[in-house]
Amino acid sequence: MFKKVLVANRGEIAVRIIRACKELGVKTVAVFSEADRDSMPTQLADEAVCIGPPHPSKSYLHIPAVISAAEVTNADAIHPGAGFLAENPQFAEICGECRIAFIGPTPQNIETMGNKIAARRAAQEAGVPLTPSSSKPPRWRRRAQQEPRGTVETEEEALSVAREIGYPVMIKAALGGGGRGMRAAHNDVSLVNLFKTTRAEAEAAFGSAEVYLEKLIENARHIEVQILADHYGNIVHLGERDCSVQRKHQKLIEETPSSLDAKRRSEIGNVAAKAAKAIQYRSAGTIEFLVDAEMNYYFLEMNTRIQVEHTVTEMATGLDLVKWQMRIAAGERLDFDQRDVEIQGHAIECRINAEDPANGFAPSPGAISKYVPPGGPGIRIDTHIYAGYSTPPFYDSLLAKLIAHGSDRNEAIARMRRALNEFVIEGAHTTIPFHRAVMEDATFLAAKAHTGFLETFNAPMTSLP
Amino acid sequence: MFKKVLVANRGEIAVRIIRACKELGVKTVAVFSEADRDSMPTQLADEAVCIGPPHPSKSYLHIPAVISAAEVTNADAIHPGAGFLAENPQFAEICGECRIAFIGPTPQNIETMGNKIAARRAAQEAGVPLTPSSSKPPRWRRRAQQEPRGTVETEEEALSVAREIGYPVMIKAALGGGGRGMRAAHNDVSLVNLFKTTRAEAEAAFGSAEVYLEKLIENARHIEVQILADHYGNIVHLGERDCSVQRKHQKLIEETPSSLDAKRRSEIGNVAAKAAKAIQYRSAGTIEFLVDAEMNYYFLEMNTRIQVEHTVTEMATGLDLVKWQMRIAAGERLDFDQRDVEIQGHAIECRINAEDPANGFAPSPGAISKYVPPGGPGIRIDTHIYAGYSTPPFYDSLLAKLIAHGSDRNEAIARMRRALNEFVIEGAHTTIPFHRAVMEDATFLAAKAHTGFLETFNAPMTSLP
Amino acid sequence: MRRSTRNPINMSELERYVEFMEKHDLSELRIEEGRDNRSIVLRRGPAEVSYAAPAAPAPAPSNATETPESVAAENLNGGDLDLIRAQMVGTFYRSPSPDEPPFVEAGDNVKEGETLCIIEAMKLMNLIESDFNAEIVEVLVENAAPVEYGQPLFRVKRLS
Amino acid sequence: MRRSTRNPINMSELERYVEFMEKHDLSELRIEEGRDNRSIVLRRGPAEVSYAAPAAPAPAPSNATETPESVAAENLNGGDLDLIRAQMVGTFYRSPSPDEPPFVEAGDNVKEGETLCIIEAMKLMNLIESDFNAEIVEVLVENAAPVEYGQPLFRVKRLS
Repeated sequence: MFKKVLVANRGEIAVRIIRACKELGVKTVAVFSEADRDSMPTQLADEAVCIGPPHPSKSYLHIPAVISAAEVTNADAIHPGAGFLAENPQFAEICGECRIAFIGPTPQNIETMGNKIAARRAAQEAGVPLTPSSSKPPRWRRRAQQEPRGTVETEEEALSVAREIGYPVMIKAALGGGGRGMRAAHNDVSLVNLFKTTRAEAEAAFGSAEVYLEKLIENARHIEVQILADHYGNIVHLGERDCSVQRKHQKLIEETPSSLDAKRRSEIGNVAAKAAKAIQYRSAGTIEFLVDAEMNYYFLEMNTRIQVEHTVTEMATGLDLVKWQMRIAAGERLDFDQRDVEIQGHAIECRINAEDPANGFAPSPGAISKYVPPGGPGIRIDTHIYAGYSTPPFYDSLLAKLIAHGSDRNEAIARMRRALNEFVIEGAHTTIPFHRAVMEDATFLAAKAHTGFLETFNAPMTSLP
Repeated sequence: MFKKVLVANRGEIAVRIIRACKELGVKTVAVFSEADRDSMPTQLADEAVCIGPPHPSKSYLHIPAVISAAEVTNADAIHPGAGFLAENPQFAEICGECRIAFIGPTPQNIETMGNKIAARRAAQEAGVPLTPSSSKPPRWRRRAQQEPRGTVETEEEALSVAREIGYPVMIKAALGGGGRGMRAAHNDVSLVNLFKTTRAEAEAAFGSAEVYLEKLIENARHIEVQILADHYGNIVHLGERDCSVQRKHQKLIEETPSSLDAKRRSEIGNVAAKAAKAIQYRSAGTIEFLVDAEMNYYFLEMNTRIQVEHTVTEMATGLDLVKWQMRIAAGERLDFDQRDVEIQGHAIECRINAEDPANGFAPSPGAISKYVPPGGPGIRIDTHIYAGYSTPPFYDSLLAKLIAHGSDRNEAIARMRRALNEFVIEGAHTTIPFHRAVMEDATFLAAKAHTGFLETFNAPMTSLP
Repeated sequence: MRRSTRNPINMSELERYVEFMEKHDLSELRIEEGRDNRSIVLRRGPAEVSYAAPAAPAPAPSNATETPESVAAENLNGGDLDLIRAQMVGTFYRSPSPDEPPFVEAGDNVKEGETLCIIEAMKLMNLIESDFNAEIVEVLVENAAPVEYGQPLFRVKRLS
Repeated sequence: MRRSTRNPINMSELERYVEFMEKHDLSELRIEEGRDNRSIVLRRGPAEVSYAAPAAPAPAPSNATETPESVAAENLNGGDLDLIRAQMVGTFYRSPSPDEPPFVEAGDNVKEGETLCIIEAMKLMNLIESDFNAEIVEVLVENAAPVEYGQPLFRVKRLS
């Protein structure tokens, strides 16, 4: 095992990683921007190094600062957390060159899955069902007399693909991800309009104008499979999470298991493991699928990092995924196999963000004046906030993850409901009233929410306590 | 299920019960003394009724006030929690007469197990091993030519019994319990000295001078079995807890499972279930044993209520014991049997008391100025405190229960250690530094602590952070 | 009320406590005497201690609007008017039976020992009497309403 | 240091910010300008914001005793002396190589553009130069010690 891990992140995920290190007896180094000097990870870690000013590009995203901090503190490994440098293949590469272990997949894993077209091709080769798209067009391929490049470069090409795979279609940036760089077109006119815009945005945001077209699966659920793979070809899938409650492609509620039946659950798990194995994946990772009303599933993308919602899988399997990331990176073998994996009960996570749900989820940074977390059976909280903490305006709005586990979905929901009612955060607007409302919603309670759920969700959040 | 439950208790156990009620959709009534007007249970419950001044005898122990509060609020059940009226058979009886369900065992169950001599007799009849004692003397019985009464009334009788069963012996009040009303005698002289004192104390504290003698099992572990029994003769045991880390017979750390081997575990569980069945026990209950160095176990007593440490069993079994108490009291059947009970991993509880471990565990009531609880995987906290809460001096010193669950004992200890290091409570001295020290102690880490452990435990608690 | 003030609180005694608190800058002082069955709570400072409010619970089952500060220290308010509070949890009745008139109405003068109301607790009808001569200024609780310990029942003016 | 103060902070500008804060009763003002690569943080009020201290962590890997308040606003202190701070994380070297004398010693006068020290980061030796004429009053970091972003390196007196 490593002697000292540098945590190249902030907020609750940094706290989560420090906890895993402490439980393994590994020393920790927190790096922080000037805006996070007094943050919880900075205080919990054994050492803390200021790496730059508040703007992420000069601190948490600034590779030389992070690497130098590891060097001056003699850290022998870096955990990138989620976000910032977690899915940056250059960073993983540089860590390797500097002989610092990167706690995550290989640079090649990240590279392959970071390019959406390459990722789709890899998934396709592993036999994972894909949505009809410009990288796998049903008939256009034969007509074109050439290997499809996947990317679509002209309006004419785009129109041709869209007519083949059928509207509505998504125009997606090849290097996009996390819900950014994508537009839906419902007919020729909107396709022509959005095609240029999306390319321009992709160029600006991701440094490449490459886009591809994909059939939009309407009323789809977002279901993803957690994978854990070591250096020795051992790979397990740890059940699937339903993350369909999203707002503008940002997940708000995640749960495990999903409402897939046992046969589909096993099938999708095996398919995901096979895909990860095909690219010789190692570490924790997640393969995301869109699942239509008939429970057909289509590859969406792979996240080559620990995810915010890994917590629900931990609650249901009893496994500590962050510790396993570390063990795998340190060269240890998985000491269990697929038959040992048991999903116990049901777990739900609500993301408590500093956003005002009664006001279009507007960001609400500021000082937390009062903080009384819920507790008792089946409740887990991952947070970096406390009474007196001031949320800096430079970073994401996640304040806390509230996870409820129960013997079945009903008990998990009942626990989540009572925990949300106990939870007191004052000084900032939060998504707590939103979650309270969802926990009473008939569609959610019936486990029928799809990714369009929030577009029609209209609970009177302002009138809630 | 009940419509409205009155919670006849205070502090964390009242919060625990309110949480169970909320998860079952049952309305709650908190009762409170004037010292607890602003307490967390009072704020969480649907209704709250002041039942008297701070002194427990005029509020939480005052049966007419509690019953009247149930009547004026139309509560159809009362949960007594732990302590106060929980093991008062008259109170359970009066609830029945007032047609209010008592969420606990029958008055007869409480009565039988409340009298230690009657309890020993019941246990003996069910085949539970007993320590040699005045209620089960090995040879004296034959000589005495009469059924032993169990109680010892004269010095001569005491000396005779003590010589038969062998020193050291415990002199115990028949109506004592919870660690009170007991003295150890190591020879004839100390026996004669302590005999009168203990009788006088028993008379003063429990209203009866009845005492009995029992062989003192030295270096014993305190191991107890959790039982759940319904009205229909279904009974399960839910594993055993080791509660050997005690100070003056007050438990400070509890864990499950104990270090019993699988055979002994199953045996002690079956014996406990058989004893509970013999007295037609119903509800949650605990049979406590002393276990000697050779893992022989002897009946100690039965607690006819939910216990503080029920939480570790909940963590390891995934069952909600308080909800099961309610379901059983409402006439529901256990919907699982012994084969379904699975002990998963290991759970440890540390009692965080408002006491100063560096100063003889002196009580330390006062206002909590800062409160930052730990969180993350495997951590559960049951508490009624928050920043700004003022601990009244009238009641027990329990501030919070910190429970850590892991895949094995080592992981549970590692989690407990890091959680104790995260935990910030300012404004009162607490047992946190004590627990930090125990979690580093070689004897505890080797799972070799017996009930005398703390007598020789001498960690430098003051020097800890 | 006769039930509680066997050893009535002396104003000069309270003065001494307040002096003591001021001297030591105490924000709260509580005295609980089992022997005399009395309790005193004094608080200083700009406002109530601020507590967390984990939820918005329903209020106590009462229609009174005032929060009792200390049950036995009934004349702490210092003003002209005193409060007579419930010394037990139960159901408040203004008259001996439904078809009889109330024991007292606002405006009535009562003598020490005169019955003011009944509180029913565990099927027992407890007659509540006045400890002093008083004019009833206001009846604060509806007939047949539940009352909690310490809840104000009557606003009265003490008569010598 | 040349690396950061391309657009040095002007005292009258700071005066304006403080006036603005006073006018609107702000307790904190942060300005972050990507273009000029500078940031300003101003706080008003009796003391630092009070934070929870979940543990007693080891201090940052540094032997400096002062906590930087804002890296670019080096002359905020207002007194005679200024601090020159590290603009990057790395290892601080006082001389170009182990067997050569330090670039500067306390008491030395340096000219704008003169090298003060080296900070090694990712195997690169970054020469750190002075942005102004100054007298070195104190060298705050030991040779070969790690420094974090914003850590004071030299206490200097600005010379015109």
